[in-house]
Amino acid sequence: MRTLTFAQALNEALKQEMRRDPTIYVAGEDVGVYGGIFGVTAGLLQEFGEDRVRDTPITESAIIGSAVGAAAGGLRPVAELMFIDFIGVALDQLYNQAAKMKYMFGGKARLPIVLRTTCGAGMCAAAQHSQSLEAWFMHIPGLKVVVPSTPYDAKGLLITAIRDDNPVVFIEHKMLYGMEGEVPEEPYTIPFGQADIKREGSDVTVVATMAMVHKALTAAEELAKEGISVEVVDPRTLTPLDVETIVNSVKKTRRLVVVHEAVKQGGAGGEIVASVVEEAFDYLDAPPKRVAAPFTPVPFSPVLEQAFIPSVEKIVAAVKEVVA
Amino acid sequence: MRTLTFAQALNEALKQEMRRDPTIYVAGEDVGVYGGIFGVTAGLLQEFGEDRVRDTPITESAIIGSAVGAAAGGLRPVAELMFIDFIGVALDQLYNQAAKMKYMFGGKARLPIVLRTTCGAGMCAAAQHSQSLEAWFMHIPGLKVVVPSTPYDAKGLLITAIRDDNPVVFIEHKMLYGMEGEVPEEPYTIPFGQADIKREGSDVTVVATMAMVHKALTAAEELAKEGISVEVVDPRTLTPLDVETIVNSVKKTRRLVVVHEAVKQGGAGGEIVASVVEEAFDYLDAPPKRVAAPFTPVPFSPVLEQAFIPSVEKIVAAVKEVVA
Amino acid sequence: MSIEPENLLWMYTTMLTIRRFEEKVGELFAVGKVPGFVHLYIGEEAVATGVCAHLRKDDYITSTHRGHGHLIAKGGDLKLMMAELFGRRTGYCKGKGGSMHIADVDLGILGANGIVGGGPPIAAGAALAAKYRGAGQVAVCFLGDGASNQGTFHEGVNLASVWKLPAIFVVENNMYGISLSQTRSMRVQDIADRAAAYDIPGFVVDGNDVIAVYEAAGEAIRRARAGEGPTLIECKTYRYRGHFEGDPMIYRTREEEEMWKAKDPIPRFQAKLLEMGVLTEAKAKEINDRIVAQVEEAVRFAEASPWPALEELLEDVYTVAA
Amino acid sequence: MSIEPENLLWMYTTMLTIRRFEEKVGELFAVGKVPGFVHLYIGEEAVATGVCAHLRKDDYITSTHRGHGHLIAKGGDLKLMMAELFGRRTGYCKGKGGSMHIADVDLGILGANGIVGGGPPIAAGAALAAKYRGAGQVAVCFLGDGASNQGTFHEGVNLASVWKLPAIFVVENNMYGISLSQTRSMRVQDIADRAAAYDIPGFVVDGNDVIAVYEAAGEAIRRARAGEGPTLIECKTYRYRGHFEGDPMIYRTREEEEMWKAKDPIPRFQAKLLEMGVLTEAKAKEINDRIVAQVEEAVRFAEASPWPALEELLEDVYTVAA
Ligand SMILES: Cc1ncc(C[n+]2csc(CCOP(=O)(O)OP(=O)(O)O)c2C)c(N)n1
Ligand SMILES: Cc1ncc(C[n+]2csc(CCOP(=O)(O)OP(=O)(O)O)c2C)c(N)n1
Ligand SMILES: [Mg+2]
Ligand SMILES: [Mg+2]
Repeated sequence: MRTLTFAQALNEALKQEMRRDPTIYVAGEDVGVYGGIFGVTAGLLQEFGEDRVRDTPITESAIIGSAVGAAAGGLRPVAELMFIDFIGVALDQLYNQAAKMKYMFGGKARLPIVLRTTCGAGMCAAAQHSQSLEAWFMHIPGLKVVVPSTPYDAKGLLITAIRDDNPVVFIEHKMLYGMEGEVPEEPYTIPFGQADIKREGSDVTVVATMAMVHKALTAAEELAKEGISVEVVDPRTLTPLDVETIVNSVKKTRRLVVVHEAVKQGGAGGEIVASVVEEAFDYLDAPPKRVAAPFTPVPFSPVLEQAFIPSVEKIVAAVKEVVA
Repeated sequence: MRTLTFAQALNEALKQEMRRDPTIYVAGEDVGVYGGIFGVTAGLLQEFGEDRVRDTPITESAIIGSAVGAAAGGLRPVAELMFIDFIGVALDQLYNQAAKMKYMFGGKARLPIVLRTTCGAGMCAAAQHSQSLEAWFMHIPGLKVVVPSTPYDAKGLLITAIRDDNPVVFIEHKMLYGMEGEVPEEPYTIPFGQADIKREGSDVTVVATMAMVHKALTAAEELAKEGISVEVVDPRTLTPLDVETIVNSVKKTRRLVVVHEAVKQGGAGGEIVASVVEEAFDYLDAPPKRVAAPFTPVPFSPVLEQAFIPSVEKIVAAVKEVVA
Repeated sequence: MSIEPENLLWMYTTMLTIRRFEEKVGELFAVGKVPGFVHLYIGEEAVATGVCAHLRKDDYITSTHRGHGHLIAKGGDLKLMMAELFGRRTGYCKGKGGSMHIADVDLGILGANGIVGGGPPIAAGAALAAKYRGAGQVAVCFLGDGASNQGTFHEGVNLASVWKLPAIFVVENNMYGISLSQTRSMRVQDIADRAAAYDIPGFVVDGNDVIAVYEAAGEAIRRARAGEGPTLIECKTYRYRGHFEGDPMIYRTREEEEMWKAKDPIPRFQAKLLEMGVLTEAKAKEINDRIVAQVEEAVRFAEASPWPALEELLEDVYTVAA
Repeated sequence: MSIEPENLLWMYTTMLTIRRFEEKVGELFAVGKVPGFVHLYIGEEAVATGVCAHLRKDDYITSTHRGHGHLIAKGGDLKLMMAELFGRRTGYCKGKGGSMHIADVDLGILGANGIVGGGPPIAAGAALAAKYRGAGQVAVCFLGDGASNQGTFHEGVNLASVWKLPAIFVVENNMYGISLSQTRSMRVQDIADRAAAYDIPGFVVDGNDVIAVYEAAGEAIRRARAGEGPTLIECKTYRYRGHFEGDPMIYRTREEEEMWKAKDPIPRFQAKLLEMGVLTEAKAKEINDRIVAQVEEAVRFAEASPWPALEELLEDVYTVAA
């Protein structure tokens, strides 16, 4: 099959969906002329024109807020928040407006909004351009939260997100944009709430998200050499969270390690560990472990940043601890 | 000893500290002439004047942002965010600026900021005035997060918060303001990171925060009648979190229930459960349980709101499950 | 501008409906039948009325915490509103929203809003949808003097300006944001001056004169429908009640209140209509009686309505694909 | 206004220092020695310089993502800056901040900022501290044209206005926010017009003329120190490089760039100083050589500096009580 980069896969999903449905428009900072700061919206302006590909001022509250109003008015906005770190200037429009409107209105609102954004460290972009904040979004009823890890998943999940009638936060890890993978040419969807077993194994379940999926796979490769069989589960969406697949895996392996790049305290890992122990406590042969960033802002210096990001070695060490 | 309400205890803490240190000022919406929408800042304007008790426009980003600048300039702001629900219009100034500045600047900043705010359901104030969002703040390195449950704790913790040289989010549950309790007249501090055992017990540890502490105590009372001895642990601060006291309690009781009013998914309960199982897995005789709100916005109608808020009955039921 | 008598009577009736509805809500709050926070629109009726007089059913509005007047003027159903205020399942939001979140998307009412300044970006978005569709719809954003200090006001108006959207921003300057007088929340006297920051027209009107509001709004809405972009209209008015029911109102004087009550928009408009011969005393009484009956009916409807069932707590969080 | 020769020379030297520093950073970025995002100030040197020429050590500034020029003009140390850009432990932030977060609180530099619009509320707060202390300090907030569309700009300026704080908002209008030209981000031509929304003075100046900037800033800072409240100054300028290093610049024409390069603030000022006799060709060369040497020294310092130790990752998150 043809391969695309993660960014190209997203770009193709946008183009195919915009061709299909004229009510879809894209808006955000530098999404038009520039084609998106990471190139994800390249070529859209040329193909779909200024009405459907809208460069916005630097105005995140109005980017998200206008998506809410436009969606309530019948359009299907795909808004871009350039970095997830910027959500703090606009979070209200997402969680108090977009996410709650349907409920507050007694069901009588339909808000098909996709908010695409990028997260993660690895570019020395420092404390305000490198965060992983998915846990916040998981805590917001009314939102769906998508965390793809491969080009294939990226395209299928983005198409699903665009066709979903709810506000969806679609988080793209910036270190994945250049990753290549096989991607079908035709549009396809991947259902939300279905974790993907990225590697089968029998000794330990490693749940990992986004860039960490690949580190977990590398760790699994190394551990296989030592005879430890690792199952890598990628939830793909955090809301809805496929607890069932994770629990079933743990019931099989009897051990759990959760890996994310966000800081550990208050991160998604706590939710995943708690959900598993609530449902599969008796199956666990060892305490679950979390591998995550320390409780610090993201440092700039490459040496510190690499120490901040959970490493293959740390995953290996954690797995060895739980299988010990 | 003299009793005060929770609101009066906070008011006294503010007055005593402002008398002690002229660099402390209070700013927020309706904190002056009105004395605070829940009366917590009553009388401050009269005693300390307009320079130190500043009614602000409706401008939460500037309320918090100006606190950052003023603190960097040597003052000790006590800012008020009228409802925690409003943080979405101003979160950037809290997490990207206040919380990270010291780290980003390589240690060379001191930001003694207190952000007081109110949380919680129970007044039919609906989806945008009733939330419990403490889990978000727990996920922010550089912040401290205080969640008092009694008038005594409220006063001591607020004085500690004001004297702390870091940004502190001080969360007051609105249904506690009228609660009475014994409060010493003189100023006193309660160290952060020290959970308080609100009731000793031997069969199960119930970790609860804010208004839920009292529901847990009521549940404990009822359960005692059935011969179940409940230990109620109140963390009092979520950052720093006193995992040690909680773990020690669990090592004794061998069972854990965590109760909070926030929605369960992504809430502080996941963090607490995960921390406990990571450290005390072998001591647990039963799967831990979380009692928390369902994954919905807070509904308006009193019947739905009461169904939303975790109840004494639900705590009782959860405890019975884990001791079964 | 000459206004059709039926329009004049619609405005009179609408203002009075708002007044009677709000008076009743105040009473019901006092006796504990309406829970939560309730912000009444009494004194400001001319604003919502003069603006909404121009709106089509498919036009949009965004409202505020003080939203009952906007809802009624945009065609909201009193029974469904009252039932919502009571928290009953027959209410506009099945009891899930309450006063601060009443909405009727079918009437283009994109909701009251508990977040001050929540509306302007949303209104810009609705105006974008209108422009996209090209059917001449507009979006009106109501907001308070206090809200005009919020960053979202700046962003919403700027976006509407730069994209030339059919949006009208109507500032209801009732001189206070809770306890803070406008003079202490900004240095400009006229919020309409803020229009200059976006290079859009800004007008000040007497918000207690429904005709003045009607005329200013008419021109703004005409411009919007014609694709000429947004307008900012500041209506100077006053709320007669506290910020919310239960407010001790220690931040303003009784003299100031009396001064404004002398400019009550309803008797003022009534006198004008009587003078014009559009209304007679008898007709006025008839209208009032009809409204009172409607409000009473709404209360009866609300009181007779069931509470939401407990399982409804978990419904309506997500739209489930058909 | 007659300006002392030593001030004129300080300004000349400062502008040239910024230019040479930034040119070097651009080179180092290209060869991979400076990681992360780097936004250069080349072309805009007159703004930071003309403003900071008036500032005392105890005055405050808030800066932006494009902050090197502000830092240098406010007295920042080139060695500590360069080491920070390299991510070394000897840098201003021990390598934890990088280009977007360099700060020197002792010099009143409250940080570059990665959040567009992050500065105005913080500057208002610093101005509040200044006012509280009563020692005549001021706070200057630098921000871009793009940032003036952000809600925090509105809120920060409004708060400074209503509280009459000693704050100066300096908009560096370089005509673009990344790829979006100012004409497509707002409808006003002059951002200074936005001052009217807060009833404060607003001025437009030629941001490529350091004397013009100096004069406008001087009056604004005088007002602020005298307790007369904030001022908005818009400096029309242009960045010669891309938004960040690596920007393909597909959104503007080479002709436009050439037009602006003809107005380069440094040769322009140099010509004036030569004409005035404040500077000679020999002196100019001497100054340039000295600056080049300083920049080289800063690079050597940075390159020779150690990386942070891994345990430093966990330090500096909290202030621990003494
Ligand atoms: C973001 C936010 N901040 C503060 C509040 C609390 N609050 C509710 S109404 C109000 C005053 C609003 O004033 P204004 O906009 O003038 O409207 P008015 O009440 O006068 O109609 C305030 C501060 C809120 N609901 N939302
Ligand atoms: C809140 C926020 N939104 C968006 C960005 C991304 N961003 C960084 S610089 C920039 C453009 C800023 O334009 P302007 O304020 O004119 O400053 P200039 O770069 O031209 O100096 C943008 C959009 C950001 N850093 N922060
Ligand atoms: Mg008002
Ligand atoms: Mg710019």
